Amino acid sequence: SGSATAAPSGGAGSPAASSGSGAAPYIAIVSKGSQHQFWQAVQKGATDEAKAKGATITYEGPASESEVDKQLTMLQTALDKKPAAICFAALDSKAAIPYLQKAKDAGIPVVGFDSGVDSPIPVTTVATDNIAAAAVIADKMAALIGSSGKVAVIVHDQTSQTGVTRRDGFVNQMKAKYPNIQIVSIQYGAGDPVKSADLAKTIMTANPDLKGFFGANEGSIKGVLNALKETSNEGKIVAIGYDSGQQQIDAITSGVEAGAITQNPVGIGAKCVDAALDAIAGKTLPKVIDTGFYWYDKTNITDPKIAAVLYK
Amino acid sequence: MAELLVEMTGISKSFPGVHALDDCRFELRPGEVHALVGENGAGKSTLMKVLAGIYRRDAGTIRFKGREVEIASPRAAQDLGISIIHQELNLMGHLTVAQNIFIGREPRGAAPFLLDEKTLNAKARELFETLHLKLDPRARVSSLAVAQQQMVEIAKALSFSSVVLIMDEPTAALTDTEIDELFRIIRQLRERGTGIVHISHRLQELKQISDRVTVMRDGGYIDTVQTAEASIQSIISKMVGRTIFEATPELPEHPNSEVVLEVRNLNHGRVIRDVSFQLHRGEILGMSGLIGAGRTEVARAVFGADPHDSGEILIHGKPVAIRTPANAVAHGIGYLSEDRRRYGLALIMDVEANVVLASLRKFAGRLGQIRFDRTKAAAQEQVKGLAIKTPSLAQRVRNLSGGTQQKVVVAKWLAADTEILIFDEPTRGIDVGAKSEIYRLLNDLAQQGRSIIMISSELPEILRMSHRILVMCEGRITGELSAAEATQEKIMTFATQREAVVAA
Amino acid sequence: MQTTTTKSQSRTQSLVKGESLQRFLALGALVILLAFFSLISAPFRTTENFTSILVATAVNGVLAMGATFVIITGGIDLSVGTTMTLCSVILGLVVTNSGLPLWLGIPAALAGGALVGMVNGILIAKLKLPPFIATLGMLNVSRGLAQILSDVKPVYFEGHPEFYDLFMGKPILGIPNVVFVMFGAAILASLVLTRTILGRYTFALGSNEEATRLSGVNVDAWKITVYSVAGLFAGLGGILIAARMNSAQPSVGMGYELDAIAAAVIGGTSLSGGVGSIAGTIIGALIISTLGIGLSIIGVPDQWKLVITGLVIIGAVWLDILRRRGRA
Amino acid sequence: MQTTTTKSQSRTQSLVKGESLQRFLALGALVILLAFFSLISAPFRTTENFTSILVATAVNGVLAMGATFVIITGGIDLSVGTTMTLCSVILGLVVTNSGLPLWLGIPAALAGGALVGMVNGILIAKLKLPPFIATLGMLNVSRGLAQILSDVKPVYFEGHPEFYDLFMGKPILGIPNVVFVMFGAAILASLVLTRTILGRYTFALGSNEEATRLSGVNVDAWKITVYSVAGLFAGLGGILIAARMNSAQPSVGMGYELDAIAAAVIGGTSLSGGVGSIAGTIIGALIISTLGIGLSIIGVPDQWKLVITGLVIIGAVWLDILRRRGRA
Ligand SMILES: Nc1ncnc2c1ncn2[C@@H]1O[C@H](COP(=O)(O)OP(=O)(O)OP(=O)(O)O)[C@@H](O)[C@H]1O
Ligand SMILES: Nc1ncnc2c1ncn2[C@@H]1O[C@H](COP(=O)(O)OP(=O)(O)OP(=O)(O)O)[C@@H](O)[C@H]1O
Ligand SMILES: [Mg+2]
Ligand SMILES: [Mg+2]
Repeated sequence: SGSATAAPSGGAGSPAASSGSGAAPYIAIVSKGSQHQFWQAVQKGATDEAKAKGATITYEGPASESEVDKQLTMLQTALDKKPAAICFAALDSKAAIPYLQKAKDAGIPVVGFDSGVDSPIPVTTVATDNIAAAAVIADKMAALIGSSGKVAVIVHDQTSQTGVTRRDGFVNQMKAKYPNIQIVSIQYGAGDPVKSADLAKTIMTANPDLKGFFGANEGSIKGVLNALKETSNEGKIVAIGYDSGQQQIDAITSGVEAGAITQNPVGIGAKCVDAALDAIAGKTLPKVIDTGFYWYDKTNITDPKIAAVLYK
Repeated sequence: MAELLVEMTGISKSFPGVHALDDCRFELRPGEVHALVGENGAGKSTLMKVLAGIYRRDAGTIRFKGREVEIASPRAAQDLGISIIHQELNLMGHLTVAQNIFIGREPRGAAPFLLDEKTLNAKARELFETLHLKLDPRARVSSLAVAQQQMVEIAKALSFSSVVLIMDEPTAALTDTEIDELFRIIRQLRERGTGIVHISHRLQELKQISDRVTVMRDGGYIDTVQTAEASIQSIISKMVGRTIFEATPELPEHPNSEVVLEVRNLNHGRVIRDVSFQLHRGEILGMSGLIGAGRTEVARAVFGADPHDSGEILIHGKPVAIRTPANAVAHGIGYLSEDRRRYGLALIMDVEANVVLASLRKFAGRLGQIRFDRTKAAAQEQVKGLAIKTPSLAQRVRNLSGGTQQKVVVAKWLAADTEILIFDEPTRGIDVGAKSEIYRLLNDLAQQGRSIIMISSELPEILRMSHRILVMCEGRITGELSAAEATQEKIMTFATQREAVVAA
Repeated sequence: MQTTTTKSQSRTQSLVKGESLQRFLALGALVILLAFFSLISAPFRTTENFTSILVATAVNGVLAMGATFVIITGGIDLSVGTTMTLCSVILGLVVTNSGLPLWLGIPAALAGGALVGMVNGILIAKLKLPPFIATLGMLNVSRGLAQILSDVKPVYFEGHPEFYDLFMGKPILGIPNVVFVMFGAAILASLVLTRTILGRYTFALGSNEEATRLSGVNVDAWKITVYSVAGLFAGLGGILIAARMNSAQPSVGMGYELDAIAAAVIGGTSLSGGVGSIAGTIIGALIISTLGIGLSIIGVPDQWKLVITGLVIIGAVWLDILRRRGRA
Repeated sequence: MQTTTTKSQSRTQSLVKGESLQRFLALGALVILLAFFSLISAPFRTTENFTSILVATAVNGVLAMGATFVIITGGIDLSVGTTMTLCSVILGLVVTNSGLPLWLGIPAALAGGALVGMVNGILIAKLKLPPFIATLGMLNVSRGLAQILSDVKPVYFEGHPEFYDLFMGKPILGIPNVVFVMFGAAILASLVLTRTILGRYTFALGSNEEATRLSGVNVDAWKITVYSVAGLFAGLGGILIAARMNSAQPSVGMGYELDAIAAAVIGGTSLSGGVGSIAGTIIGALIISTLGIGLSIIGVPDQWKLVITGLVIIGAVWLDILRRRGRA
């Protein structure tokens, strides 16, 4: 039923295209979260794109990235609304398989985003390769500390997929390529900048010769930055982060933070909507739409291409 | 002589810091009513709780029907055939009467874990019939008046058809008619050979019902005597270890004619109906009536503790709005509740804090800081003035005896300079010694010009203490008697003047 | 005595009336919510959506039944959410790792829940810990154990499609079995609460624990039983949530305890003990999930959902209190 | 009567002893923890680390003081965590958006906290909601409001370095000001609790609310005041956490309420009301942060930290209960 809705003919920037059915196609977006800026930026990208293309969307996500069950309820609710397409960033893709099957049975195309969905059902996945991104961070870290010494990781969550892939991508790359770098501690701070700061301080206390920190999401790197500031270690320990946000941007600009990986959240949102509209129109899509990730540091932070993908 | 049912010897029991029992002795024969008396805190309840398996004794032996026994739990006592009615009501308010009576012994249904409510209610009804009680087995206990709840407790204890029945002040909340009914049941049980322990502060009762009396004092055993051979006066002197002169206290001859408090046409639902009265300066106004007549309700309404539907309250002739106790206190009214532990005291706080609780603002500086020198002085003054037996102002009120606790409540209102005091059952559960002190206190207060309303269910007390007596029945004031004309008979006539009777 | 008896009789009657009114009120709030959302949203008033609401109620409903028992005794159980998680992990490990058959995983999960509940009960009854603290401690312990046992990885029921099918697949009349499990458990729980000794002592404990003890009832043992029952329901919750996610997720479960308590209290169970019913609790749980799904369907932003949920919790319980006060 | 007096005198003495013993015990547990971690970890026993422990205690310590007031009245406040967040957002908005000076942001945050607390108090005192439910509702409302006001974005104190400097920068003897603020607040709170009418009524409410009411005390007003005080402390917590993060983060704060309650109870405040002290609470908060930092320094995995934390909460309160039982 959903896919029967007439679709915009795909011409970019032609909102009038939906005139075929008289109603704007409705796309339900279920994300991994709603209370972090990253997800807010994805929402903004999706909303703007939908407006431009004449689609209507809803966007929601659970309060934390461990609420797999709540996300499935949201997915079911989205299905019940019989949308023309669903965009879904799975907290646990295997857990979602039965729901994706329902979508397929109902003829609702599913677009995966942010991370891969372990299933043939999604027509495409708009995602960043988190493992590769974290490996880049490991490379940068190694270069900055001279390929030997102690480093530590602050992760937001021990169970969520973003936490696990970023941690493992970093750890595995270090193990594979930099035998002289020792990862002395991995701590989990729930993305809370204060709890993460307290943890980072304990790591520095236990390892006075620590050379580098990797903060695996915005809250975690903020914690690292706060800890460096509180212990007057700014500039003495290499800090590398993930995502963006005002504090990181300032820290990178001032040189306190060596750099960070950013995805393109606004772009992810926009591409999701585009892919969903294409799917509604019956177009064939590539299996993966890579939204890419970018290393940014003091040298390129003002580059318009980078500035465009950062959120404050 | 019949074999002894119970023989307790050398019983000792300590609580941290207190020797509640020291080498105590007690015996009970089949078919006797054995009264246990002593001042507050003498250890009566503790001794009986040891027998009922609630406390473990520290030393001593208990023989039951000649055999030495170990009573480790309430259940073990029940199994031996020992049941107890506690001094405090111990009921589950959310459950029905029948459910309360058979708690722990519910009739089982098809499977051993299933309840059989029908049989339960039928058994309760049967029990009430044999006891001539008018109780609905399915009524919720919280909806019953205190006296009815006490009857439920009594019925529950009797339902065990025990060989030993311990009653810890069962009559404290009952009226004379209800007490007569209870005594009838006791005599019936005695004939069946049940041994009954009866604890009471109403010493006149002992003559009516008991065969022997055991006296305790300060956790120790004093003496056991045949009731018929002992005078009440001699029992009292054994209890207190000194002689008490129970001369009628002198009332001020004529209370001032100045009206301090006037209540006009007070109404609240069905419990207060068109109540009007006046209270004079220096007067003790007695309020009598059967339990449930509505006296407490009137007091609470005047004090602002409960709302009222209509009516006027005037103080010194001026109408005042009393909607909360705070209003009442501001107008110089104090209320001493019938249940001091629940409504009168912050038990885990100390004597000083309780004494100044109603007047704390007087002792506070501009920043709200308490001037401890002044609160201490004020509390000390009351402790001295009322002879409150406390080792220090820092003693927690929980650790004081019942009579002393009552004095702390009085002290609270005196410290607040209260002009009008409403005493609701001021001597309930208080021993003779403390009682006469409370009486003297009431007189002193009246003589100082304070006005007192005294609610009491004990007719001798009302007759002895009041200048004037109001009698209530079913929420109405049915009569007013002066001290001179009042007799027990006249009061009872008014107290039973039901509406139907009036109409006829 | 005549008059008094009549008085208390009429009071008893009004109590009984009050009790049916209570259900009626909570039910009324639910009906109003359903009517409101149905009116303003076409997708809400579809059979599929009503089914979704029922499915979304199942886990919380089951946890809330356990909470109801505990709250009626005057206690509280903060550990039900993470115990649920622990049980789903136990289930997952038994089913997938040990090669044991599925039907053994289910009793293992239930037993695990009952065991945690029993520990709660022992801490409370024997060690005399306040229920809030004992179960707060166990909240952390269960959560840690769930992560330790699962090695902080989800456990998937790969090669065991029968598990998902049993609870979520193969719906009868379009309604997945989790819903029937919830209602079945509710009927059982309601029978236990109203018709067995356990139920009687649950109310007695909450009404007056000391009096119950003095009546010769072994209150410690029954308290331990009640907390074990709550653990058992957490175990059932673990099975249902594992079925819904077709996996055991070691980190879900935080915050579920508050939803369960809220459901029970909205449904008329009193936090001061002695009062409560399973029917009310189910209605309370339905109110919570209807509100969540309704707000989500009409597209209310997350932050406003929080505010509205807070206000509805306050409002629903306030209504219940108004009713009781009006009656008293 | 001589004997009775002596008897009860000795009881008073043992009570007094008991009370100092209580502080001694909680302090003992803290000392044991500190000694244990110092013994097995060299980095733990550094001045910097002890400073870190103090800094990490500040926010929870301040929230726990508010919790102490509320718990002494026999209530509970689940909203302190998210109210803290709301207040930090208010502070952030006042300081950055309105162009108002910094010193205006601080009273605004405190006022916001007091206001939320007052709403809690009104819901509890006037509408007679159980504290658990009223504050659970307000937990959601505050959280939603924090996100709405901030538009779900952190508020940074750009161009206001003086704010960070005031609380975190410019340490005296190496100790940042947040620590002094916590201890200052503790002294003030302790004075209020032990030497003012408010404190006296706080204990009286928890000891016997009805008796307090019948003594002519306006218990509703005082209850509202106590919850407002808890809100005020949440406001102070909001200021401190904003200082630590040098920004206001609208989504932190969940779960902080449980830590605050745990700190108070570990420190000897009784959940059944009438008993508690600020000194105990501070010790309780120090125990929690020492344990967290100690376990993290010696590298205990997260999942085991949860288990150990749960056991320590249970053990600490159990010790306290053993002591009281021995005394009672
Ligand atoms: N559970 C307890 N813990 C500590 N002390 C107790 C306890 N129960 C009783 N006591 C103390 O033991 C002593 C004896 O108390 P008990 O209740 O037996 O007196 P009683 O003779 O029944 O007095 P009353 O006539 O007031 O009922 C008192 O000093 C009392 O304070
Ligand atoms: N909360 C209540 N709801 C309904 N009826 C009540 C309530 N409280 C008391 N009553 C009834 O009101 C009547 C008057 O009770 P009240 O306690 O005022 O009597 P009293 O004369 O003071 O007796 P007592 O000596 O027992 O205190 C009784 O029938 C009682 O059952
Ligand atoms: Mg006694
Ligand atoms: Mg009365």
